[in-house]
Amino acid sequence: MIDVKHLDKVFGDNHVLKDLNEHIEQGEKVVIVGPSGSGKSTFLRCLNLMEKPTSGHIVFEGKDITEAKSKEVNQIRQKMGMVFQHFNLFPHLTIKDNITLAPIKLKIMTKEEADKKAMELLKRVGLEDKADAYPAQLSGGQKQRIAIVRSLAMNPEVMLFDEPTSALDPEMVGEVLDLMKQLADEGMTMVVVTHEMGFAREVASRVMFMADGYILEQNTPEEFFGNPQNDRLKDFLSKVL
Amino acid sequence: MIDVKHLDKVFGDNHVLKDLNEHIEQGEKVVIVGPSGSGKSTFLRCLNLMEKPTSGHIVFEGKDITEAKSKEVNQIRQKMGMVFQHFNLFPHLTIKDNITLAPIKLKIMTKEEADKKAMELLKRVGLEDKADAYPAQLSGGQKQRIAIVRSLAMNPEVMLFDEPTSALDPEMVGEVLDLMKQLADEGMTMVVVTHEMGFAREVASRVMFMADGYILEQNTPEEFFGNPQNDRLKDFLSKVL
Amino acid sequence: GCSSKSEETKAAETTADTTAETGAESTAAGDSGKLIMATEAGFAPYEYTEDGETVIGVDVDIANEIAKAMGKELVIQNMTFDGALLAVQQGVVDFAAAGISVTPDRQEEMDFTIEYATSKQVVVVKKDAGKIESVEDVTEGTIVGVQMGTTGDFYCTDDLGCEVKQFGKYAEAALELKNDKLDCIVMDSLPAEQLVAANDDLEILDGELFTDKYAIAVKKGNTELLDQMNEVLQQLIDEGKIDEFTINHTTK
Amino acid sequence: MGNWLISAWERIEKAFLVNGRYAAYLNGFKTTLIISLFAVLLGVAVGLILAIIKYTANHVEKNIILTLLNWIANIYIGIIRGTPVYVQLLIIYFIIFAKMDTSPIVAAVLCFGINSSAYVAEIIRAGIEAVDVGQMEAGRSLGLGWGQTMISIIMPQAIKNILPALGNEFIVLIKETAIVGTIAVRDVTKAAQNVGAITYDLLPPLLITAAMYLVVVIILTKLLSIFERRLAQSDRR
Amino acid sequence: MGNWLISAWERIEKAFLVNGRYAAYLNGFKTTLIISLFAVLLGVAVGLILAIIKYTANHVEKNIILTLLNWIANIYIGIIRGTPVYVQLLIIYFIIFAKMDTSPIVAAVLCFGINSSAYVAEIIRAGIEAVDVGQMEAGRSLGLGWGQTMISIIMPQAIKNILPALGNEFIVLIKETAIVGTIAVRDVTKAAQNVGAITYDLLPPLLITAAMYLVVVIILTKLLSIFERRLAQSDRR
Ligand SMILES: Nc1ncnc2c1ncn2[C@@H]1O[C@H](COP(=O)(O)OP(=O)(O)OP(=O)(O)O)[C@@H](O)[C@H]1O
Ligand SMILES: Nc1ncnc2c1ncn2[C@@H]1O[C@H](COP(=O)(O)OP(=O)(O)OP(=O)(O)O)[C@@H](O)[C@H]1O
Ligand SMILES: [Mg+2]
Ligand SMILES: [Mg+2]
Repeated sequence: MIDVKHLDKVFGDNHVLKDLNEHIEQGEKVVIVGPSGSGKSTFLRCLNLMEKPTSGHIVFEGKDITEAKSKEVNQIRQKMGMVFQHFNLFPHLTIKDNITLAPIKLKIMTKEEADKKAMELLKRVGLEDKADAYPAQLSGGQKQRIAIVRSLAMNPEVMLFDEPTSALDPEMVGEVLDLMKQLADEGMTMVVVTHEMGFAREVASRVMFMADGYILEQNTPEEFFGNPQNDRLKDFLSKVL
Repeated sequence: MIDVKHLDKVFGDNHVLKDLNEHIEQGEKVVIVGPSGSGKSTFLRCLNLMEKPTSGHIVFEGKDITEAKSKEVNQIRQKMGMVFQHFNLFPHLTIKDNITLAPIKLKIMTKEEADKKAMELLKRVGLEDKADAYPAQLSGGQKQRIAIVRSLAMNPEVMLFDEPTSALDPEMVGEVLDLMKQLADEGMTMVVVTHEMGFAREVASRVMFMADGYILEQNTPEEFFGNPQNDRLKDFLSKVL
Repeated sequence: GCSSKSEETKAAETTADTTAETGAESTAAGDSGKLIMATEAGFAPYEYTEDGETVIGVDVDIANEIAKAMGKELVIQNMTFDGALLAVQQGVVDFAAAGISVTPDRQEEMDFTIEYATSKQVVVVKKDAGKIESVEDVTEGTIVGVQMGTTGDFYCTDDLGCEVKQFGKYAEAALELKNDKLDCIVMDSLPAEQLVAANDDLEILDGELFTDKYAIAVKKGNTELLDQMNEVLQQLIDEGKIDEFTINHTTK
Repeated sequence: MGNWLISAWERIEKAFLVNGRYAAYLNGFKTTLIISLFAVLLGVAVGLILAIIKYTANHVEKNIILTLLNWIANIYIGIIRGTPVYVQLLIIYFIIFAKMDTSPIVAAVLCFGINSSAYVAEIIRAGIEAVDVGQMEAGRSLGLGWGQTMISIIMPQAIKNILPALGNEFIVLIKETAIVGTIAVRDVTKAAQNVGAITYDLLPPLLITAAMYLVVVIILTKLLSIFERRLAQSDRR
Repeated sequence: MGNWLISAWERIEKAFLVNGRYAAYLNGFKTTLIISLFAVLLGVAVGLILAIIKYTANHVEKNIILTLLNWIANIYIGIIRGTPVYVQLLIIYFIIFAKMDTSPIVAAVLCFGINSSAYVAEIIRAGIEAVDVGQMEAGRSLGLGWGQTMISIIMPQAIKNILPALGNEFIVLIKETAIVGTIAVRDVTKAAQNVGAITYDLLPPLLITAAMYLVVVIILTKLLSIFERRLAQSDRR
């Protein structure tokens, strides 16, 4: 589904991603872990071109999106939902309008269709009573669930998560992870940067360890946590587990 | 060592602490957990009068400090170290000066004594090579260890910690908790607000659950986590464990 | 941008083939139906306000006669004295009437009508100050208050070499004089009389420092307007109207 | 003491009531307000263009035209912010308008409008940049284009930063325009000077004028802060 | 084109070189700088007092004297910020100093210094409040007193916010003082007007003056931003 070929990213004189080559299959749940500043977010953001690769190619569904024009890029992004650490809900819009804005503006749905879809999704996450509330009236966990719902409203084919629970109070982490697990069970292709090792163990089909712009090791969760090979990974796991 | 009697705290029309009565013994390690906004920080900050109680009394070493004059309050605070979520190191001073500022200004030590003490403490936490660095050059974990050292330099009789690891990257949490465990082992009286349940289980002599300005339950870690009574606590533990 | 534009305008005066030229001519008494006068309304009885906004005075009465004769509406722009001279020189306004003395320097930059009033420049001092006893005492080193850009300003600065303080309004100079920060004020005798009338502790010294004559200034080369004005002015002088205006504005 | 009061009253009477002089102050203040209002409108129009040039030049991929426009905008802003508005006023009135039949009020509006535009450009740019970058990222990640995100998501939020600052710019202009008397505009300060010139007593007219400015500025500041609070609340319904 | 150049050169020559007129501009600019410098110093002195009153009134337990002082400070600041500096200049020069033997330059310094103080007070207060509240808490939790924490911890950090803003205030004053010609001070703008009144050609003197302001403002702004960068770096050695 996604092919990453010789991906390099340089910020100024900071070489952040170094010749990465990866392949992500439809339906896979890839979890990326690694120390701060290792390039996890940058890698994720290159996948939907939020960050323009310095060199290399990203092939999505057979199409080289690094060559795409900006209109095409917008269309490709509709198929790749993205969830951010700080939610990034639109504070001036109600919850429903947050969800329906993009489908309506992009003429993917009529207002009625979008509203219906939004209410379905809200019901699913148990927040239908918040449809007319504003983001500031929600708790962190609620906000993040709405952010996920907002992405889902576009019917994406893959979902990218960048530390979706890092900004949450501990008692709200669970509700967001639960929603993500449901998505995984339904077969959604997912790439998740997270520090929640429990989630990785339980949900991931593959866990990747990034450090210094390299993917140093990757494996099934059992092998990754049970039998790490790389010294940096061993050290990392000893600190976070 | 610390007696809390009928402690009430009101912010505007927000009743944050409701008639709390507690006794903390010398050498105890009290860990406070609870949902966000339940008043944990406010309770901790009332103990060293960083927050002025609306009514009630705090008795420290037999002295009612709520009645004390501001000079006395300053002296009492010297005996109660405090560590903050965001470290609050002084950015314009070197690490050594961060540590020696208060002992020298308060004429508790001469400059030589303070320097010697600072170097001893830095050696203990393995950061003696950072003595002349500035806070901005340190990682989060290093900053928090320096903040603890800064408090220790005053030879406090009790240490108050307000979520000391919440602002840290996950791989740095360990080094701070390790230092706190050492302190506990050496017999320091500690009151710790934290979301690290592992730390609570391992180090606490007593765990307290706060919600809505009340202390709803407290017990030894074994009983607290193994056999919670209160429904709110059960719900809370189900979310964070 | 702005520098090249006004250079163009200057050139236009002689070459007359640029578009800026046509725009310029229309202002100077052209087709607008308005006659714009620049003045500084702090010079009673020639120009002043009673109500704080409507400019009246001898010069205004004359200007009204001129406008009437030309069938135009008179518009008065009340600015600073040096600004008024510049405005007419630049063609921002049609003419300037502000008790303007005719000097060779000014004649190089603008054209003047026939003289319609004689100006005696006198010396105003504070009573019993004792520093300046007669007009001869105004010499090098005397601290003199003047209105910026007036003949008094130039005479005291260039001819006498006094230490000159420039003001926008005589009222301001009068305050300074009363507070002993000036030795004297040099100004026209008619406004000086009004000034002394309003300030008990000031007086006019006998005799005059120098005399000059007032005329109306128009933009250099605007002979059409100049001729029309001269005609009206001559008529007013002949009929004794100007003396009548002066009396009207001084005996109230 | 009684004498003092009577003489003070007489001076004020002479400055304000005699010959219907109060009308001069009121008309003058109307002129002050008109000039300030139109100047701020002109400032917003030109400032918006400048802000868009500067913002896009910084946040969109570079091209030659944009670089050139940005360069011109920077020089324009640099010159206006680097010279006194008083000098600008003199230049504009006596030189730029030398050949046109322009009323001094129009010249004043143009001068202060142009001056204001350099400051408004910064207000607008800062207002846009104060919106969290995450908002643009969220919009783009949903597949919205740069322009769509700008219009539907960034601008509605930026406007809440910008409007209060523009209100403040209007208040600043009310005070700054006090110098327009120099170019024959009859604003309230000029009215005070005219009255002072005839009564030979400058203090009362100046104090009356100062009081008028003060009252208007205080009222507008108050209204502005109410408006600002409303705007801030509208996200927290 | 050649003619045009020659005539432009002649006008500039007349405005700048003839009769050694350049000296008038240079002396004028010296006056401008002197007034601005002393005004900013006076502004800092008075503004510091105002800022301390306002800060302590907000952050220390209330008492009557402090409340009263705070009230006076607010009125002072309100009046100064609510009225045009031009009107203040006229009032101060003609009235407040009417009875004393004060040079107009001193009056100008006082006027702009007093005016500046109301703005400097806000600069200082904001500079102090921009320091993270955690710094005061950390200091107090170590047993340091309020004053000790203020002096050893808050102020050294606040100064890094305040100094650049004060530099900016100096630059603003250089431009604002262009109106001092009104009270018979021969600053650079007045020099230009005087030359213009003699040559009847105001454009060249005004442009020369504008250029002088522009050059000085650009240089000072540049120096200020270098200084600011140095200050910001000093924590990240
Ligand atoms: N827009 C940017 N401009 C310059 N440097 C950047 C930018 N974004 C990221 N970097 C740098 O790239 C490196 C990798 O950053 P990235 O955010 O990908 O790390 P990360 O693994 O996500 O870390 P974290 O766990 O802290 O989020 C860091 O050194 C960071 O400073
Ligand atoms: N200085 C203050 N002024 C007004 N309200 C305050 C202040 N400090 C805290 N509060 C309020 O008191 C309540 C309890 O706050 P507190 O910080 O003690 O909670 P907490 O349990 O520490 O939460 P968290 O886990 O988010 O830190 C909250 O509703 C908070 O908004
Ligand atoms: Mg990241
Ligand atoms: Mg807290």
